[in-house]
Amino acid sequence: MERMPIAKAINAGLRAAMERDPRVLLMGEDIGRLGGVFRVTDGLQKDFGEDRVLDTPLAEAGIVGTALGMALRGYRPVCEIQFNGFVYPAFSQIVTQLAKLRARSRGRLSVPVVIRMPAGGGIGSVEHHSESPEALFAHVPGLRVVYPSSAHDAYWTVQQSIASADPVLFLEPERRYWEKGDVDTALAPGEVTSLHRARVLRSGTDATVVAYGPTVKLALDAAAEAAEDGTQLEVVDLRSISPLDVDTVTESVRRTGRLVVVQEAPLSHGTGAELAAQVTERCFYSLEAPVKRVGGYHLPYPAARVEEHYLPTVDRVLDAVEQALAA
Amino acid sequence: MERMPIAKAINAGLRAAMERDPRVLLMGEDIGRLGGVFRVTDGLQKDFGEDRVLDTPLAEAGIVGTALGMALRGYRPVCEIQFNGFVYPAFSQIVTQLAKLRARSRGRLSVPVVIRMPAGGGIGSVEHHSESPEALFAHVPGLRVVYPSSAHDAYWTVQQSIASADPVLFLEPERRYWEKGDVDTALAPGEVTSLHRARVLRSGTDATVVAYGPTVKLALDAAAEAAEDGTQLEVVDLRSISPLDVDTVTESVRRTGRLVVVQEAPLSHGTGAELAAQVTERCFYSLEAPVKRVGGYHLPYPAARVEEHYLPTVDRVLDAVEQALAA
Amino acid sequence: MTDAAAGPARGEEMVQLLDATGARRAHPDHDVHLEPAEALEVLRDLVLLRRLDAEAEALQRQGELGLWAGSRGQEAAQVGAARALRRQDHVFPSYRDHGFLLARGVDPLHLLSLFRGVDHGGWDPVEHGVHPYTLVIAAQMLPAVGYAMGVQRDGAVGTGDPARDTAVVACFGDGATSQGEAAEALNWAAVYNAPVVFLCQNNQWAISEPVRQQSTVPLHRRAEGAGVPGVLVDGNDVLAVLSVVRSALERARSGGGPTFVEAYTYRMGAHTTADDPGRYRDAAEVDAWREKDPIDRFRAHLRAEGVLDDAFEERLAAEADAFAERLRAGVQDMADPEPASMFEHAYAEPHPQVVAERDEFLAAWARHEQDEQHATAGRDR
Amino acid sequence: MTDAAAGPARGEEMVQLLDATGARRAHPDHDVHLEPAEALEVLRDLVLLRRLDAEAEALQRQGELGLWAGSRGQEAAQVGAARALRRQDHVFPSYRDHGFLLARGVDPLHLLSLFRGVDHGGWDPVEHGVHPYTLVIAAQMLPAVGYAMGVQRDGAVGTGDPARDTAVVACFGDGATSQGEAAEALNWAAVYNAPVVFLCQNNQWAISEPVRQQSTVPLHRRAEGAGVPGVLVDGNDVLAVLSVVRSALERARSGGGPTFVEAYTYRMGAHTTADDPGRYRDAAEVDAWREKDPIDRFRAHLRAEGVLDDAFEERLAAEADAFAERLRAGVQDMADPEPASMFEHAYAEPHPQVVAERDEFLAAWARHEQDEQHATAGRDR
Ligand SMILES: Cc1ncc(C[n+]2csc(CCOP(=O)(O)OP(=O)(O)O)c2C)c(N)n1
Ligand SMILES: Cc1ncc(C[n+]2csc(CCOP(=O)(O)OP(=O)(O)O)c2C)c(N)n1
Ligand SMILES: [Mg+2]
Ligand SMILES: [Mg+2]
Repeated sequence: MERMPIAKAINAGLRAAMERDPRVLLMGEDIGRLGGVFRVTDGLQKDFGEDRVLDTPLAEAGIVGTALGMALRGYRPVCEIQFNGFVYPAFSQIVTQLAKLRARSRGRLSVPVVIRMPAGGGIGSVEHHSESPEALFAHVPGLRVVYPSSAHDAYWTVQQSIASADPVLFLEPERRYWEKGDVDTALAPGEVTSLHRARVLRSGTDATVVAYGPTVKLALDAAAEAAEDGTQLEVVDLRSISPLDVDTVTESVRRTGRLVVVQEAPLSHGTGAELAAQVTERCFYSLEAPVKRVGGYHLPYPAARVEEHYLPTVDRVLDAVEQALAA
Repeated sequence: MERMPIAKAINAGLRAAMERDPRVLLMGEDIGRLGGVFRVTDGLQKDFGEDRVLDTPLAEAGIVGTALGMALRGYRPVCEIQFNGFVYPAFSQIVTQLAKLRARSRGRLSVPVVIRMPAGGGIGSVEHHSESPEALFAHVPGLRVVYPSSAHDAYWTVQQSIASADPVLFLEPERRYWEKGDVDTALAPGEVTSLHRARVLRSGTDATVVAYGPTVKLALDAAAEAAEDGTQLEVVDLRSISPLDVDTVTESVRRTGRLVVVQEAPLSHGTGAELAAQVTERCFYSLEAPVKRVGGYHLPYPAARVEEHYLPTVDRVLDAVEQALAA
Repeated sequence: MTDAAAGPARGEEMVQLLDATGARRAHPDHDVHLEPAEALEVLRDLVLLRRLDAEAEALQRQGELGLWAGSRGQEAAQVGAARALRRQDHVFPSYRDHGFLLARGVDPLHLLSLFRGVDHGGWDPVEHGVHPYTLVIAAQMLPAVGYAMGVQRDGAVGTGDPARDTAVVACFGDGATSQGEAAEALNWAAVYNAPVVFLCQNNQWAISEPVRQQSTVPLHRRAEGAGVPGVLVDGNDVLAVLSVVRSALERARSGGGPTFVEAYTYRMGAHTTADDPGRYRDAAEVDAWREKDPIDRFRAHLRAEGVLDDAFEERLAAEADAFAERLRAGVQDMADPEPASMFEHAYAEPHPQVVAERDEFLAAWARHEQDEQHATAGRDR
Repeated sequence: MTDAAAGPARGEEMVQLLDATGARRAHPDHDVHLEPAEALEVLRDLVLLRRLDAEAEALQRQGELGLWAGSRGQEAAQVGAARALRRQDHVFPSYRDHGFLLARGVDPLHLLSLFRGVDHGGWDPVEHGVHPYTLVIAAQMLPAVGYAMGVQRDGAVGTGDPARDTAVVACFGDGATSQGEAAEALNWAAVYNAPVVFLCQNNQWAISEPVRQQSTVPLHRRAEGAGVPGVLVDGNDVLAVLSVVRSALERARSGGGPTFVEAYTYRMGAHTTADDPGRYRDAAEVDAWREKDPIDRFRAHLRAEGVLDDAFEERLAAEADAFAERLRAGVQDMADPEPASMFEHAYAEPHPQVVAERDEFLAAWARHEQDEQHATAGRDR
C-alpha cells in the first residue's frame, strides 16, 4: 500500500504498463521533456526514450489519428489531450474511425487506443479547461469511457484501459490530481475490481447518491454531513460511464428507494439522464421519488470566479436529497 | 397551401429567407451548381449568385469557421454539411467557438449561424450517411437543435432558424426528403408555430408516443395500427431537441399516464433519456409505467442490408407500448 | 473547354513516359522496363479493373448494388501504383481505389459486398495489407502516417532487406487535400520522416467542384509547403505512375521519408451512381480526356512494341467476360447478413448495453417467428 | 546553444531595418520613416506593454490573477503590427497579444479581468475591432478568414478609399501552424482572395516544444504551399514589423489577397505563470535572445537618431509607474461577478432549460440568504 496523489498514481500506472508491454507508447503535447502540464507523464520520456514517449506537433487529430495507425500496426498508444476542451479537433477521428473500425472490419481490426484527458472544473482556470465531455463519448457506440475518482482506481484503471482491446476515453478528475489516497499496487490481476464496475463507497439506507470522477468527493462529503442530521446516504462511485454499471446502482436503489445523481456536466442528455431512465425502468416500483439530478447548468462554462456557483456543491446535493426524501 | 416534398420545402424556405434578407448566405460542398446531393439548394446559386451561394472547399471546419466569421461581420450564413457523418471535422468550431461566443463576449457578439445536415437512416446508404447526432449537440449549452418532420414545418423552421440570433443545428430527416406534405406558405408571422414548440399530431388516451424527425411517421403508423386494436395513442412531434418542449409532453403524459419515446439514435445519453428523466420527475405520480425508449442499438450504424433491423420499426414501437400498458 | 482539360498549370513539369498516342518518351529521372509478360499483366489489370467498373455500374442499375463509385479513367494511376508495391507494404485506400484491391488479391466480391450494403468491405485488411475503404474524406491519411510510424518502430525501414523494408501508401483525391487532417498528415509524416507515400489521384473533380475551387496552388506544391517533396505524374500513363511511385516507395522503405505523388488524371464517369455530372461539367471536357485514355494509350504502346497481339486480346476479352460473369453471379447470390450479426463486432469485450439490446432483439425475433408460425398455423386450420 | 538562438535557417532572408545594436539597415522593399513624435509613441507602446506584463506577472504571484500569459520579448512584433492597423481593421488575437489590445484602446483592466477569472475578456469586440481572445489553438483563424470574406461582400476592399478599405489580422503562434484548421484557413483565404493578414509570432516555443518539433519547413514557407505568400521578418525589430505588416495590410485592403507574416521572435518568459521553462530550455538560449531585446534595440536606435533623450525617458518611466499603479489598484478593486449573471448570455433568446435552472438557482440563493439571516438572528437573540 502506497500513499500518493492521483496524478502520481496515473504516472505509476503508465509506467507499469510500459514496463510490462513494450508496445505501449505515449503521445501528446508537452508530455516528454516537460512531463505534461500536470506532470502526469513526468520522467517517462527520460526512462523510456523519445520513441515511446512522443512530444507531438500541436494537433489533436494528428495525435489520435496517428495513434490509431500505430494501433493497427500492433502498438498500444496512450494519447494525452492536454485539456478536455482541446479534444474536439480529434472528434472526427474518434467518432468516425476509432469507434467504428472494429465493427467496420467485422472484428478483424483492433484499435486499442487510450485517450487520456483531464476533465471537470474547479481549478480556477481560463476557458476550455474545465468541462466534462463524458456524455459526448458515452453516446458513441464503439467507445468505452472510464472516469476514476481515487488514486487507487486511477492506478489500476489506466492499466486496464491500456489492456483493453477497445478504444477507451480515460477522463481524469483534474481538480483531484493532487489529492492523495492509498494505492495497493501489489494486487494480483484477479483481485483488481473490473474496469467497468461501480463501487459502493458508503452504505446507507435513506437514499443512493451516485457520483463519478470529481463529484465522488462531493457525494462523500454530503453523506458525512447528512449523517450528522441522521440521514444515511449510500454513495456509489460509477467509475465507468460506458458501459454504465446499472446493476450496482439498481441494487442500491432497490434498498434505498431514492436516487440522486451528481455530475459536473450539464444535465441535458447527460449521464444523470441515462441513469434516471434506466434505473426508473428497472426500479419503477421500488422508487419512492423521481430520480434527482445535480449537475452543471446549461451554460457555457463560466469564468473562474463564478465556477463555484456553477458546479454542484454539497448544499445542492443535500437539497436534492431533501427533495427526494420529501417526495 | 402548396403540396411539396420536404426537400423542396426547405429549398423554398431558404429562398424566402434569402429574398427577405440579403445578409443570408449559403455555404457548403456542392450546393451551388449541383444544388446539393439532395438538391435542397437547387437553383439558388443561379438566382442569387456565387457570392451568396458558395461552393466551398472540401473542409467542414472551414465551412463552419468561416461562417462564424461572416456572422460576426453581420451576415447570416446557412451551412450545409453534406451528410451527418461529416460534421465532426467542424466539431471544434461548433462546440468551442460557435456555442460559446455570445457568453464569452457577455452578449456583445451574435453568431446567427445555421448548420443544416441530413440525418437519420433508412436510405440504404454506405457508412456515415445515416446517423443521428442530435444528442451530441443538445448536450452542448449555447446551441439550439431543431429537427422537423414535415414539409410544412421544414419550410417554416428553416426560416425561423435563420432568423434566430443563436446558432442552430438544423437536422433534416433524409429518408423523408421526398415525402410530400401541405405547406401553408401564406401564414402571417404570428400564425406560425414557434420554433421550439412540440406539436400533438394525434390525440389519444392510452399512452403518449413522442417522436421527432424521421420517427414521427413511424409513431403515426404505430398509432394507426394500435387504433385498429382499440388502443388510442397520442402522438407528439418534438420538432426541437434543444430546447425540449417538456411542457407539452408532460401535459400529454398527465392524461395518458404512459410514455414511449422513439428515436433513431442509440439510446445511451440520448433524447429519450433526457425526456424520461424530466418527464418522470414532473409526472412521477401520474406515470403508470416507466418511460419506454425505442431507438437505434448501441452499435456503429450497420451495413445497409441490416439497417431495417437496426432502426426502430412500427413493431418495436408497438411492443414498447404494449409493455407500457402491461406495467 | 475548362482548365481541367488543358492539363496541369504552365511551368509544372509532369513526369510522362508515354505520350497520349502511346509513344515512349524519355525522362531524365524516370524509366521503367517491363518484360513482355509483365507488361501484358499490367494490361490485364487495367482491363479487368475497367470491366469491374462497368459490371458494378450495371449491377447498381439493376438494383443489385446500392451505390457504386467508379474508377473509370483512373486505371493507370491505380494499377501503376499498385504494381510498385511489395508484399509487406500497406495501403490505406479511399473509396474509389478498386485497382489496389485487385492488385492485392482481394476478391472483388468482398468489395461489391460493400456497395451492395452487406458489409463495410469484406476483405481481411491484415492478410491483404489493405485497410478498409475510408469514406470520410482524408480520414485515412493520419492513420496511414501512424501505421508508418509503427513500421519505423518495428525497425522495418532502411535495413536494406527487400523483404523487410516496408512502406505505406495513403490514397486520396484532389478534394481531400483541402481537409485540415490532410495537412496534419503531411506535416506529421515530415516531422517523423515516416515511410509513407501520399498518392493523390487528382481526377479534377470533387463531386461537382473542380480542383480550382479547392486550391490556388498545384496540389503537389501544397505538400512541399508541408515539408513533403511533391512529384507530378501523368496519371493516365501507367508506366510513369509505376516508375514515380516505385521511386517514392523505395525512398520511404530506405528511410528517406515521405513523398507526395500527384497523379494527374480524370474521373471519366459520375462521382458515384447517385451523381449526375451533366449538371456541372461539359461533355467537351470529358471528350478531351477520352483522347488521353490510359488503357488505349498503353495498348497502343504495347502494339507498337510488338508485345501485344490479337490472340492475347482475345484471351483477355474472354477472361474479362468470365470475370464479369463471376461478379454478376456472385453478387446475385450474395445473401443478406444475419440481422443479429450486427451485434457481433461493436466491441471486442462484451458491453452490457449491447448484450442487453442483443438479448432483447433476439427475444423479439423469436416472438415474431412464433407469431408468424401461429399466423401460418391459423391460416392452415 | 539550440537552433532557436541561432536565428532562422540559412538561406532564409529575414526583413530587418534595425540590426541588433539598433543601427539602421537598408532593405530593397521595405523602409519606414517615423516622425520623432510617432517614434516616441512607439517606444511608449513598447514600454507600457512590457510594464503591463511585469505588473500582471506580479499580480498573479500575489494571487490577484489566476494566470498570466506573458508577452515579454514579443513587444516589437505586436506593437509594430498593431501600429500598421487602420481604425476599420479587425484583429483576431490569440491569448498573448496584449500589445494589440493596448494599441486598439482597450482598457487593460478589461484584459486583466480575463486572467483574474472575472470574465472571458471585458472589452467590446465591435467597438475596438478586436475579437475576444481565443484559447483553442488556431480556432480564431477560420473566423478571421470568414470575417474577411464578409468584408469583401460589404464592398470594403479595393475601393481606394482609405477610410473604407478594410483588412483583417489573424494572430497565432508557431505551434498553431500544426493545426489542421490553420491549413484550412490559409487555403480558404487563398481560394477566396480574402483581405486577411496572417501574423504568426514565431516565438520559438509552443509551451515546451521547440518549433522544429512542429515543422520541418520554415513557417512562412508552409503558407506558400497553401497559396499565401509568406514573408519572414525580424520580430524583434519594430520598424521592420511595422513596414512588413503595413505592406501586407495594404495589399489586403486593395484586393491583393492574403499574406502570411512570420515574425521571428522569442518568448522571453514562461509560457504562462503555470509553466516552468527551466524544465525544458537552456538559460543560454534565453541569454542569447536577451541580446536581441526589441525595446533596447529600438531605444538605441532612437538615441542614435537623437530622437530620445533622458527627459523623455523620465516622463515615460513616470507614466509607466502610474499605469502600473492604475492596473494594481484596478485589479484589486475588481469585484467578482454576480453569480446569477452567468445565466445571462448563454442564449440571445430564452432557453427554457436555462430559465428553469436560473429560477432554481435564485430560489436556492434566496433560501440560503434566509437561512443565513435566521442563523444571524438566532445568534443575535
Ligand atoms: C469529411 C467529408 N466531407 C464530405 C464528404 C462527402 N463527399 C464524398 S466524396 C466527396 C468528394 C471527394 O472528392 P475527391 O477527394 O477529389 O475524391 P474523388 O471522389 O474525386 O475520388 C465528398 C465531398 C465526405 N465523404 N467526407
Ligand atoms: C487545440 C489546443 N490544443 C492544445 C492547447 C494547449 N496549449 C495552450 S498554448 C499551447 C502552445 C501554443 O504554442 P504557440 O502556438 O506557439 O503559441 P505561444 O503560446 O507560443 O504564443 C498549447 C499546446 C490549446 N490551447 N488548444
Ligand atoms: Mg477528385
Ligand atoms: Mg510559440
